[in-house]
Amino acid sequence: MKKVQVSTADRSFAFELWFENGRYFVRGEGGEHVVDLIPLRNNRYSLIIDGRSYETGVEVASDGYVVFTGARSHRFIVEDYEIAQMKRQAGIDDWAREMLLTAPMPGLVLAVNCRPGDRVEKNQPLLVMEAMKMENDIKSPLTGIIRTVAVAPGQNVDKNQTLIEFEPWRNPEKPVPE
Amino acid sequence: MKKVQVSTADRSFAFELWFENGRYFVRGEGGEHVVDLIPLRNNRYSLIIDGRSYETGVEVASDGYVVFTGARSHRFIVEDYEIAQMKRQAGIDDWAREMLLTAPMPGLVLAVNCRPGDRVEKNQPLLVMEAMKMENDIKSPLTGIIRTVAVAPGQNVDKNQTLIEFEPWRNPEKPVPE
Amino acid sequence: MTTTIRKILIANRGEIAVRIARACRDAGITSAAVYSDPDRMASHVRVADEAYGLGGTTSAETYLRQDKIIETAHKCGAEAIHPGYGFLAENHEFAALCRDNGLIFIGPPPEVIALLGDKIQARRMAEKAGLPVVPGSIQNVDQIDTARSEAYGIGYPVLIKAAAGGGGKGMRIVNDPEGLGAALSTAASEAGSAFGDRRVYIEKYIPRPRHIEVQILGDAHGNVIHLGERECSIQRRHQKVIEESPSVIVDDAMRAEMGEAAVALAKEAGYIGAGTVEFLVDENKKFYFLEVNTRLQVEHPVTEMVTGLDLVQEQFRIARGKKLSVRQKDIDRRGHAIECRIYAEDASAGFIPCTGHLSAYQEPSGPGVRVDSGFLDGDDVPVYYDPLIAKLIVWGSDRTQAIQRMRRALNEYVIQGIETTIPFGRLVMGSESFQSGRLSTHFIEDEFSDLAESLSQTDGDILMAAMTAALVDYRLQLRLLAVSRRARSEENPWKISGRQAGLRTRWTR
Amino acid sequence: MTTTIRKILIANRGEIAVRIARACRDAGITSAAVYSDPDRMASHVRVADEAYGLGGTTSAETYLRQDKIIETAHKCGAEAIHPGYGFLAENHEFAALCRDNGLIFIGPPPEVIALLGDKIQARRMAEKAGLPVVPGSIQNVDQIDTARSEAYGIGYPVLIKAAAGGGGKGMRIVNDPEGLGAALSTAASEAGSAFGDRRVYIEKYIPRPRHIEVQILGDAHGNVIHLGERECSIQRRHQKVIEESPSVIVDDAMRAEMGEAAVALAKEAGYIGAGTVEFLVDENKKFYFLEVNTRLQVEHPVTEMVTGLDLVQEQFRIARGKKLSVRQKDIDRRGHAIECRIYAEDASAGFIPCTGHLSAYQEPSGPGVRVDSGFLDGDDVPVYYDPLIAKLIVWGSDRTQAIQRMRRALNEYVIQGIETTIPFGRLVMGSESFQSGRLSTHFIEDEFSDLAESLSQTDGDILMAAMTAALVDYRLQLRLLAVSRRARSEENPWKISGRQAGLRTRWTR
Repeated sequence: MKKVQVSTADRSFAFELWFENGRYFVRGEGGEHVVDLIPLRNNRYSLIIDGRSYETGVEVASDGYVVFTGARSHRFIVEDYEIAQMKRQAGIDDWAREMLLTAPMPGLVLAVNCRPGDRVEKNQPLLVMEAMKMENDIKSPLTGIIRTVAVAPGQNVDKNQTLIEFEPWRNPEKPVPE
Repeated sequence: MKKVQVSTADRSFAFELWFENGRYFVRGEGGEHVVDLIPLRNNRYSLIIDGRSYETGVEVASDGYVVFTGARSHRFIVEDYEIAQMKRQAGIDDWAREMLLTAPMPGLVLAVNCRPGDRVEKNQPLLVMEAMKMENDIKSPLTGIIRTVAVAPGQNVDKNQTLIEFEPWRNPEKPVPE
Repeated sequence: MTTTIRKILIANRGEIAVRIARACRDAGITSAAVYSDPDRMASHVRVADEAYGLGGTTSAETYLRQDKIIETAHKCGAEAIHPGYGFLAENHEFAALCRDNGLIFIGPPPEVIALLGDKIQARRMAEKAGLPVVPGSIQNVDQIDTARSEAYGIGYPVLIKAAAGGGGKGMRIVNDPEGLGAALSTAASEAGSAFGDRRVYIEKYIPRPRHIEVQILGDAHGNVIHLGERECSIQRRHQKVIEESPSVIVDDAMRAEMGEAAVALAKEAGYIGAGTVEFLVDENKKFYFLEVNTRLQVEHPVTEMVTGLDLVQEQFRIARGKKLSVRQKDIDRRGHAIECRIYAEDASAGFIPCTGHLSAYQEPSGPGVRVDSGFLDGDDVPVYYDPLIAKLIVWGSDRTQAIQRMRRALNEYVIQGIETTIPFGRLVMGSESFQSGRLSTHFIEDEFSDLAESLSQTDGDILMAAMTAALVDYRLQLRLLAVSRRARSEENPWKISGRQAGLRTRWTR
Repeated sequence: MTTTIRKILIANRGEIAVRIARACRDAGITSAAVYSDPDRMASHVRVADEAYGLGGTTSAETYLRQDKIIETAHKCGAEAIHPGYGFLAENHEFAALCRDNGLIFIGPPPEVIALLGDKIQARRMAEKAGLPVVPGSIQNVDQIDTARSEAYGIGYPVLIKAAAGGGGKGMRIVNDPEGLGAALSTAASEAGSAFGDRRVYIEKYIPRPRHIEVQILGDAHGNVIHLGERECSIQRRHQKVIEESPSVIVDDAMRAEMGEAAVALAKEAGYIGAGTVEFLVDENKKFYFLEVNTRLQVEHPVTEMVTGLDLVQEQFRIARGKKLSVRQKDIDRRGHAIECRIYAEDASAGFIPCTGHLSAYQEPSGPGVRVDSGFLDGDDVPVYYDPLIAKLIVWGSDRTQAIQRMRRALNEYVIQGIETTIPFGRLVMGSESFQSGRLSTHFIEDEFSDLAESLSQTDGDILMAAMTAALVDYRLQLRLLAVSRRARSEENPWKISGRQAGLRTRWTR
């Protein structure tokens, strides 16, 4: 039996897991589930959860897991529950530390529409990049405050290059301070 | 530059190969060819041979290569040409040594229709096996003489288990002795 | 009075289970798969909404276990069971068991299955409905005297067939009176051991028949329609391997005639569900009733491609007690469809089954191409069940375009790791006899006296394959060389390779 | 007088190059692909019979290089060039260059491309052919006085459009006279920099139009037919993303009227080849000529699925100087087809392109499903070109069945490694507004005020995804534990894992 915390930037789930007679058991949101988990090719898994059949892709990233469901991809950090709680009490937040906006593709920065110290809303356009012969608005992934803008108009950037760093802030109960 | 001999049980090809400016060159039957060879996923390769585009699968077996073209699979031994010639002069024949008939699938041997010493024709039915709910005639892969029959009716066999060994014999110029 | 079906248990595996799960999804019905232990990773388990293990390995332990299947249906709350084809599809006891357990069996009523599943009874009913039948007895002829007088009346050559038969078992061709006695007793004994039923009967032997069948649909309101024919003459081991619709020899008049005959029989039998009336057609285009398959056929997609109807969805409608979605006059046939069954079989070795691992698998697509598959990249083809990997179906505006598209699709289809019937399909599509439509159930023997030889002749690419092996080996050597140079090793990689070659062990065919 | 074409050079890449190579194969014509350096492993190179590198990376260095393409065609002995769509497809200079070099350009004559490519000239010709056009000027209105009087005559709101326009560039909505001057100069300057042509004109602005287009075919013998309409209202960035045929608002009378209008224009222009006449349709079902696309459209498969015709093969016929294979009265439309374009774009981030590696890729299949794809499992989606991965096209006997099958196919489609428009397609197919056919070119903004939010709402499976991450992590831990036990290591794998978590670096969105 092991208890873990699985978290995205704005949600977290706690699960208790154990393995018995070739089946996994999970207790968490939505009750207790019996899971038959079988690895397939290309990091894909077949899961039968209480008789329902699912197929997902799970890629291990350096910093967690990327889960591809049919609909979307989700990035998760999986931690030992106790450690996660200790971290929380100590004010350490992996997600807050990691609040970066990175380039989704290589391209040319055409315009930067924000400055350090700006308070920005989720989905607010922060930069304009040209890539694949189109101009693309790069939007804020969160509501927060900009700490640094790492690029300037006219600059070529690589995929995953940091564009913007946000001030560490995360507390689902409290809004971002005005 | 390297010269190799590529052989199946009943044919062999000689090729000279070299690599220059990112392209492979092959000289052999049908003249000289320029080849662009690119590995894909799952042991597949994209080849552009003198402008013609091919795709094949090439799996490395313990004892050679299995090439999957669109139409068929072929098993080859690839050897240094000089070594192959020396072997030939010394009377060593990898193919002849390896003349086995193995079970194409797990199943039950229903009948054996040949005995050691029999001279058999290619495609002559040698055994009957039951597998996948069908009776299957297992035919001789070559014209030759049977050395041993390794199974008996009623016996369960695994996939690739040896069923029959043939007398070593291989000389394309001469028929099997009567 | 119609019923709602919210969940269907699919009592099958492989491509047909996937096909039914897709139809469920299209109809907004939840699908529940069942699976044996070796099938845990199979496609039908992954594509269905729900999946329940039956525990066990062989068909007898799993897909044929009526008790386990009924129990699973109850457990998961399914209102209906779709049996697919094979396994329990034509088992009237199972159909009755479903009914007794309050479950809808998606197929005809048990009595109809029982009636039409008996070849002698079916033949009697066909005669009653006015269908032409192959001249012969419709009675059990296990007495040699009866048989002799029957055969004399029919005229030699005659065919002895098992009443409960199928797949060529219990079947014997008899050319003259001398051979009759021996043939009769071996056929009866073969029928006895294969079907637990020794009854046999005698028919006129038709030398080079075509196998042409008519798809029918009947609802619970007494409506029966036909959807035209499929020609399924290309067979190996008395089992179909390539099918098409329309048949090159069937014109509108003949289609109407055969269709009406099929409908008449279905009405006589009180048929409800999707079914197929099979005919033999002789060289003068005269057709004779052969048998009725009281289920969905493997080759149903060719009819779907030509008519635009979804036969599995029609089965759902019928099972719900609704009327058919179309009337006979609405049937609008368009173009030409061909199906090649892709079996894990080596055609060059007498269509021997080949199991193994699909180390690469890539389906064709594009205009006019449909693949009904039971496997995915990286799957294993298990030894325990039918070796059908997939069905490749193409549609073209005419037969020529359909053949061209089939050739293209067979060419694009990548199955690496095991032998399949793809090269056989290519050979047939490329043959003048197929292209000109000269077909009979003896097509394979007649056209390819040495099939292995014919297959290897089409195989002009052995030189290219050899060259590829040489190149891949050379590339490996160059890479080893580069690595060893980087490692500043003293060892010469050519030598390493030579040594590896020396360690070569056994070569399996 | 007809020509034989033995080999066609395909001057394109991606799904359309694959589509054309498949048509070549169906027609018994050798296909020759061309490729840029990053495309060496691309699907179109692998599926074509021949392939020739153009050397270079960007479109400008490769697929737009007229000289290299002509040279390659000569070198490989192709008699014809198929330009696909995009790149050189509507470049009249390239069409002329082909002709001058003795090569057949598979498309209309250069003069027709040039004429219809100019929006002002095309509009004039449409008026001449009696087509309804959006009220407005057909002249260049770069003078503010002319513009003012034009706009006054039309009535506000008006739309300023670039004569050489496309993709929304050089386009401005003007609601009142005050805004006209500024809009005029920015539109002209945008048009100048985008197309090298500052000419703009003014039209009545139609608030919530549908985009409905008519497929036409014309041969060199003066025959012109139409194949009915496609509705392409669902657009992002003024570019189509979901298309269907028929349109829910087009009945037989309207289809005939629009079709005849399209044919009249094509005849007026001396059109030869496959083409599309685009219309805007207002809320009263009144249609207005928009423009002509002198090439195969991305969305041509929906017409193929409904009519059974192969448009690329018709192009081949036309290019050979043959008559069309069908007459207007032969066109037999059946059922309903829908296409979802699968782009490497993140719809929840404003349809931003996402390049990367397809770590798993599995296309749907089964009844009614066609995939025209330019990618295979393990491919990379390069940054240099259009982010279209594939087109998923379904057919159903009616619109409801087509929608159900599209939902099923989108559900089966596995693309792992990058974001795609699959979730967007699901959202649209599941929406009441799409299902009831309430469409306009403003569909996305109107229906999904916060698209990211709508997408995440459909995403009820985050709990399941989180559970999967927990399970996969737990499974990994158990395996590490088993390994460490086997190795009799003193180290506790939970600790190892904890340390790994501590080493976590940056998290990218």
